[in-house]
Amino acid sequence: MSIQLTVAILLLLSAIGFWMGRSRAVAVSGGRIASLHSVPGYYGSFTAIWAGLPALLLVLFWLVLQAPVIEMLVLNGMSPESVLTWAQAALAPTELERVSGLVASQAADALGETQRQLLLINIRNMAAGQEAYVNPAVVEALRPAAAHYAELERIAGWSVFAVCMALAVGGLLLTRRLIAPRFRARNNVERVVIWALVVCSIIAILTTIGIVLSLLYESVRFFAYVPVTEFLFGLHWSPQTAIRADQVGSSGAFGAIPLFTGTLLISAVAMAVALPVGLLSAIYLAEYAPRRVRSTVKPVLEILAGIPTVVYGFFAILTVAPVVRTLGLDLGLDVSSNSALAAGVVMGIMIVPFISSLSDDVINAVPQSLRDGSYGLGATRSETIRQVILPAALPGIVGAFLLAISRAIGETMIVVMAAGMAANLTFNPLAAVTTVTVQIAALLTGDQEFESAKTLSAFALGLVLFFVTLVLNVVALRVVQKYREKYD
Amino acid sequence: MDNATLNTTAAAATVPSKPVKMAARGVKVFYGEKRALHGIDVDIYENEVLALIGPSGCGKSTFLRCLNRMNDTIDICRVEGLITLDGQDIHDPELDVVQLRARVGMVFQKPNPFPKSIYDNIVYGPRLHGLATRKDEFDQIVETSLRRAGLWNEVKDRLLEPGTGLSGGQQQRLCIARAIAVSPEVILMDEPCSALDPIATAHIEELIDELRQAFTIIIVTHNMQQAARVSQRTAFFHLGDMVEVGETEEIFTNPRDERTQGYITGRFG
Amino acid sequence: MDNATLNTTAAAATVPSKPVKMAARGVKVFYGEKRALHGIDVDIYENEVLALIGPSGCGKSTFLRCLNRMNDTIDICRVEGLITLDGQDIHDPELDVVQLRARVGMVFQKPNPFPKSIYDNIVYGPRLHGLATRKDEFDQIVETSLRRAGLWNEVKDRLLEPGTGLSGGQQQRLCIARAIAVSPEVILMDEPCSALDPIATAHIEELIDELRQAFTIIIVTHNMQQAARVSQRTAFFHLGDMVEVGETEEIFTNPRDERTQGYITGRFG
Amino acid sequence: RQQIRIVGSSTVFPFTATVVERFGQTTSFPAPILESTGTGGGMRLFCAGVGADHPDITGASRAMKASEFDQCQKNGVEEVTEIQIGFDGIAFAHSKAGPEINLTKAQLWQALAKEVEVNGQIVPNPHKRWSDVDPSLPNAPIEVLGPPPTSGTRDAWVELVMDTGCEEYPAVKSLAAARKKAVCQTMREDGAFIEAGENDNLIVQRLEQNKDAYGIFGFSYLEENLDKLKGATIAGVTPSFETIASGEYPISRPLFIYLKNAHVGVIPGLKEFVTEYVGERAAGEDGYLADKGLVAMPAERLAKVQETVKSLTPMAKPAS
Amino acid sequence: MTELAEPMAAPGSFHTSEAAEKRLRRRYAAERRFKAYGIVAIAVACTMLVVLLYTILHNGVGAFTQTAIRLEVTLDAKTIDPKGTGNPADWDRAAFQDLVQDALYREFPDVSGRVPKRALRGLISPVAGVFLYREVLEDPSLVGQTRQFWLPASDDINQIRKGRIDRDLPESSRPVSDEQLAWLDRLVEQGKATSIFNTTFFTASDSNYPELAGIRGAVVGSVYLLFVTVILALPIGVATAVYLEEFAPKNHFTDLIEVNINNLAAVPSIVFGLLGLAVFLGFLGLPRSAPLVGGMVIALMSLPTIIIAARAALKAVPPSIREAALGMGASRLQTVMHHVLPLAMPGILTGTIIALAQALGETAPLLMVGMNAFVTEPPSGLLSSSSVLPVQVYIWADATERGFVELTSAAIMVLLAFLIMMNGAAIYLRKKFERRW
Ligand SMILES: Nc1ncnc2c1ncn2[C@@H]1O[C@H](COP(=O)(O)OP(=O)(O)OP(=O)(O)O)[C@@H](O)[C@H]1O
Ligand SMILES: Nc1ncnc2c1ncn2[C@@H]1O[C@H](COP(=O)(O)OP(=O)(O)OP(=O)(O)O)[C@@H](O)[C@H]1O
Ligand SMILES: [Mg+2]
Ligand SMILES: [Mg+2]
Ligand SMILES: O=P([O-])([O-])[O-]
Repeated sequence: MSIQLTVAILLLLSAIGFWMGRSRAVAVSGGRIASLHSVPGYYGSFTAIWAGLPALLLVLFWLVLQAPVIEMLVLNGMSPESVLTWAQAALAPTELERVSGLVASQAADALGETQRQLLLINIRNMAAGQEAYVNPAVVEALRPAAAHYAELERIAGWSVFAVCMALAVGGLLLTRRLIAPRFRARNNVERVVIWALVVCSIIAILTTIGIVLSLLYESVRFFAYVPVTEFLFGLHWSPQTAIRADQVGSSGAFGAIPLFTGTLLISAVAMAVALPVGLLSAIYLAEYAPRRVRSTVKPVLEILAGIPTVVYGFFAILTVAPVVRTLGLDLGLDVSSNSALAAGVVMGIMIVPFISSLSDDVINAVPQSLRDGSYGLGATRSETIRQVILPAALPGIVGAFLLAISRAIGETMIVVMAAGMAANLTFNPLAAVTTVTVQIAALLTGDQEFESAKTLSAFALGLVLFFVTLVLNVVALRVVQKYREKYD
Repeated sequence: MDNATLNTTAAAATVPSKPVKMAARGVKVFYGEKRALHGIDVDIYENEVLALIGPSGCGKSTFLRCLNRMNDTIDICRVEGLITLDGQDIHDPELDVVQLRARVGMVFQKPNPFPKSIYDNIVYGPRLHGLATRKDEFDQIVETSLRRAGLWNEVKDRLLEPGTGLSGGQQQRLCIARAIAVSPEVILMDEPCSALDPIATAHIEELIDELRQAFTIIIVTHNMQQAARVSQRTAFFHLGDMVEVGETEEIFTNPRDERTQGYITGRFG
Repeated sequence: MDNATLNTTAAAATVPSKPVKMAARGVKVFYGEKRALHGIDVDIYENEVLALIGPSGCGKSTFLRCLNRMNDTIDICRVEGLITLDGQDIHDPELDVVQLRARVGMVFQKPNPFPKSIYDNIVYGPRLHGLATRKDEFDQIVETSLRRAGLWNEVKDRLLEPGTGLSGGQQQRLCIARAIAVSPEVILMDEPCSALDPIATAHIEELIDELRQAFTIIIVTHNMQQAARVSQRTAFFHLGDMVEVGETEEIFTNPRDERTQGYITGRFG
Repeated sequence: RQQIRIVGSSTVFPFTATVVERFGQTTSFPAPILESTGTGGGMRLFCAGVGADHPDITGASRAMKASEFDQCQKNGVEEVTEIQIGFDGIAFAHSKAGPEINLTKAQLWQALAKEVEVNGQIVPNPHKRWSDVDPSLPNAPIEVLGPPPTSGTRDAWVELVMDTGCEEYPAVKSLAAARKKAVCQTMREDGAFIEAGENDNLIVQRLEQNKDAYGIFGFSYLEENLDKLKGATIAGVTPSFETIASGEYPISRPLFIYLKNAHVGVIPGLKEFVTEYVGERAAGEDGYLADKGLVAMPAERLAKVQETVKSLTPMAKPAS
Repeated sequence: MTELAEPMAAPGSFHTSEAAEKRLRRRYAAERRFKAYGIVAIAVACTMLVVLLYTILHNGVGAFTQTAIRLEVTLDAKTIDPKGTGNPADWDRAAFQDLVQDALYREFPDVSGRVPKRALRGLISPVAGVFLYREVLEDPSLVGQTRQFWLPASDDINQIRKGRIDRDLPESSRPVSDEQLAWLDRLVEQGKATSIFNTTFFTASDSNYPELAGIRGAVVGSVYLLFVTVILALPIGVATAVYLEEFAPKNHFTDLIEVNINNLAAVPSIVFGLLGLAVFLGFLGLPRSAPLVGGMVIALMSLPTIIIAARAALKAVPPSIREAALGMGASRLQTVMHHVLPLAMPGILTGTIIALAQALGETAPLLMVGMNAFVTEPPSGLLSSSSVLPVQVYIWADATERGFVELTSAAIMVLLAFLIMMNGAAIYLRKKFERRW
């Protein structure tokens, strides 16, 4: 009995349950539907839930447990000879020696975990009828085990089927007894639905916990190599040199300050582009532009936010960086071809719609009464905007600004492609710098060492990043909330 | 606009006692396709309080907003007809709308102080129009305006606190002070008390009575008792028409039109 | 809830002519820390129209919403005291709130038809409560309800058009039709005419008068003339207290409390 | 799982990918799944264990390190076959518009190291222009785009150029081992050497726009862009298939793939795949990998590798 | 209020004065300046967009055509089907390339010798045999016949033909020799070499050979990935939004959820990659490179965006509708299901589409879970290895062959087309269902 079929039958039973519950409700109402507590459909749903849900949960649970149990049974049931035959064909001589010594007594236990894995792959392939993929030398030896495997799978399938059916029918009978005109079917069904909603909203929390835990776990290991203070306050970042045996512990190799300053620098450049462009665009769109212009320009600007960051990366490195460099050289400035400026400018362009859309919203949220008040006193539009609307919308704009910054700080692909890896401690936008995200991507996708501080440092950086955005967000949220209270 | 001046004078001739401050002739207003006012003719005399009453949606606010061209800010709104201020067409390109609004101030239904300090609320207008330049001049303006609005004693110690922190009635008086700080000639008030409690309302009503000495005031109200208390003349609007206008006493005791009658006796609205 | 039943009966004893439909005893309502009602006691008789009047913010709506537990939907709102419907405590866990609301219907200030067809607007309630199952039964309900609401003739040809496409007054009558389609026993109306024009208002007032034959109606209004026109009894609220309740005639001509007097003569509000 | 899984070096990636594609096209086995993880990342996945969840082959642009070998052993990956597939030259190239240039390793070290020897002293690198390094070189600013430390190409560059280049200076030679290593291997960070990311093609495209800039990348990229770029002559030898294969060109390194013996016979097609990889048709001098820019091994070396593959001789623990 | 006696400028005198007029002119100048700033800002943003799009277009159009060479191939049955079973499964697939080469040698009978022949082979794609095989597979009756076939030229020839490699360069510095150029010119003259529309780009998956590479696998991978994302993120996101907006009591727990969601919306995408690596691959042991895993990571990533958009849409449904339904005796859940949710749906969908459009372009977190696999076939299911469009772009950008430069831009164009389509759909939805209450 395959799981799919079981699930299908369960769903069918559930549907039948719905129908049964419904007609039962109609029956007990004696034709006066209004005398029922709930509409008949709810009695149906109630029955359907009890018929289907527990059994489906069981199936889910079963799916997780079934494979390990069956594998254990199959391996333990194998005869020593067949294990030995397999080992002779598949294992290296050194391993074989060890195995054959033990095999007489406890066949499968003699195998190490990895060898079991291999043996199981073969058995599974055979059980699935794909003998062609198995070494012909062991096919015969494994045949009984494969048969056993298939048999167990069959038994498991049938037993889960039987248990499910019992649960489902039990649910049906139980709920049938419960159905009475006074029975609050709707409330019961709604309770289940609302619990489902709660479970969904907990996923957000689980995600956060997952992120924090997976970052924390590795970070703690990292801090066993490198002290926290050194990581947070060190002025020198060069993770690569530190892996060489003779340089481990050379002070400052994991000082993340240059990364922080680099991130700050690039974000600052980005904001210097995005803030004026975004804010002014928002003001123009919200206060000046005719409706038609607004409804075309706004989506066009939003395209900027939708363009994949890889594309921006190309744009930065192949189009903007050379322009910046040529301009700089013409002005007699020494511009690195990986300048923070180029990456920042492009990132700024990407962020424009975040600022413009959010600001547009907050500007629109400024109550019309304030505009009226200002116009009524004889102010021009720009005076009203600058002196009344912007101050009133300021908290909201600050909120937008903070969200945009956290976006800039977290942006990866643009900087990976355009900003480079040089961890320079500088605030010169014409120089090359690197950012936290670049380092994470580089450390994890590049040449990794086992268990090295170098690889683990990526997680520590991720943790820092997480907390920085957390703080920015909490601040932004506070600011926006304060703003909200004022006008609601 | 000779024609306009002529007309206005002609209309004024019937009540020769007072000079005409503003006048409307055949004012029609459209919101998109929909006509909200069907041709309003009315004269407003200097230093009087004119009350506009009428059931909800009859166009009182619309008319009021025509008088300082606040309707310009509504995209779909179109105004036809002639409105004059001191005999000059307010739609005349010579007369700037910003200037017009400085001369014809406005107070709204819901108090709408700017989210700034009380002081800044008051000096906002004067600073815009360059009524003063020095700090002490501004201080002077703030004090005078708040005194005239009867708010000085209540707020003089907290001029730098936000205006939004005041109570509703105080906020409304702040808005009035803000409006008179730019020395307007006419003040328009659109249901200035409807968001206020009885005590604050009484305060404002007293204030209106005093402001009448210096300004021409047009007030929209849905409260007939209020209209009776504060105004010298009353205009009754109904479904976009001005049904009648006259001395307040007369309108309330002896209306000529039966719709006015019906409204005043509470048959509808 | 023997106690409740007892009390109600006791109160009803003073006006023995009519059976008590709903009763409130010591109803206090809090919004967070703020107390909006300070203990209201009132009986509402079957097949009467009770008008609740009083200045803005005095708690009329709050009280009305207690009667079908609409206040449950406001998180910070807490209700104390006893309210009974046909002698049964409406907070009794035995009585499902959904059932309560089916028995005590509500019409709101602003007409709020669902953005669905007129037909669907009407059948929503009956379908929800399983009042009918067959198409012809629903058709029947739709027709009866619309007829009772005086809307049938105007909309019978466009039952499938959206309810939001009707005029304000029609929308409000649609909402009334929707409310009576579930055959409630009591209908609560919170300023049902304040968003309407005079003609629509007159329509609704007539309707209320007719509905009184079959339902108990409680109506909040800020319009005293309206209260006088449609209600048999009137309750005057002031700052969270019910100052007095009695025959409408008497309240308007001979109020016992001076606050009532002040309000009715237009001294505040 | 029925497909072969391959991870590893980005340098080896295009070659493996070509074999994968051919293998998928010409045999009935399903096409293997290939993922570029970098040499180290590949080793990490490869050595994580035996079984369906772990890759069968990893590519490497350097030999497996002892620490990696130990990790493999620890996780039960006991038998691993080391298979060399060819050589990769590292080009030092620049725009065609630039001047011809002929460099020695010592000059490269002088130009690119963080600290250099000037007049017998170890000082922070003062050279701003090539002519500062050696008057015979062009008077142009030093600007070199190179791979980041996470790449195998960088490792090879440091080992083959920097480490040997510095040896020519007596003051460096006399340093203590640790210090010497640091001086020799540390690239300068003042902007003259730019870590330009893992993407070699981007370096190539950027060289086009800046005629003073030089790039360090795999020879195959140079070979593919000969219309725009030219390779600098190192120690008198220009990079080409011939000079690299013969070992004349001094900056070249062997490329490897590592095979998990335990999976042979379990994962279908594994042995066939490796056999194809080192077969004449692929890795031979005229093979399709050569078309892709792989520098083929000399015939006798190839024959040896083919032998190893046939017998699946496991490798011994590397020395370092 | 005796303050009325206070001196004050005579009404009206000031506002019509000369000084006021002058001041007014200055104020209007400032007004015009301010408005101009706004226009400039928008112009800057739009210009950047245009430049960006132009660069891509300029680089990418070339990829849609390809040079093909017409060869007369003899489909020798013995070579193709050495076992003689007639069953295509037994064909020697490697032999097709030899057939192509033989045809080429026959086209140029005067070329002989190992080195010149090698150069001649350089004209035609090294994987031309694959094309031939596919055509023959479609019509096995061709075996044994001699037919004309249009087969792709090699990448270098293709680049020369498109002018991307300058043919006037000295021979040593271009990949195509003078000899090869002459052959090519001869073929062009005879009409045996021409540009054709590059259908392969749309029908093939990744390849090492630009003439054989296409986006199909990546597109299918992206579709699978988005499918997983939608299946997971939409219901969970909507359920969460509904719970928070309509049911949740205001307490610390829901505050926590709220802060969390807002925070997650701003967490760098790469951190989600780390999470996926640790949880889905490490803990749950799901396979690398699978659209399922990528979709799960992206779902987690776009969940907050969807929740926030959905909450905004739910908030926009006026409370009067809720009150109406509650007043009719609907339970809260019924109110939500019957009225609020259907009314909020357009808004929710708009938000979701925008979140998905962003998800579609996401690269960094996918690299962490191994979505940068080289797979030559579209994935057959949610668990089979696959690439996605943005990652395909990223991979091609690093490919050695010149042909990939334009393929990269072409793939970007396809990606952008998807994005603009999705954004367009969102705007359409927003427009269509825009509602005034
Ligand atoms: N911005 C607008 N767009 C479209 N129609 C409008 C607008 N403002 C007002 N109207 C319409 O114009 C008519 C007159 O409205 P107005 O606000 O002037 O009435 P009112 O007499 O002030 O009513 P109230 O006492 O309710 O304030 C009404 O029918 C109203 O619906
Ligand atoms: N949701 C709420 N939260 C907090 N306070 C509320 C809320 N609703 C009403 N109140 C307060 O309770 C008091 C009574 O309000 P209610 O709405 O009952 O007055 P009302 O008599 O209906 O006034 P109106 O005539 O303006 O409708 C008021 O002070 C009001 O501010
Ligand atoms: Mg109005
Ligand atoms: Mg109310
Ligand atoms: O990917 P690498 O070959 O540079 O390690």
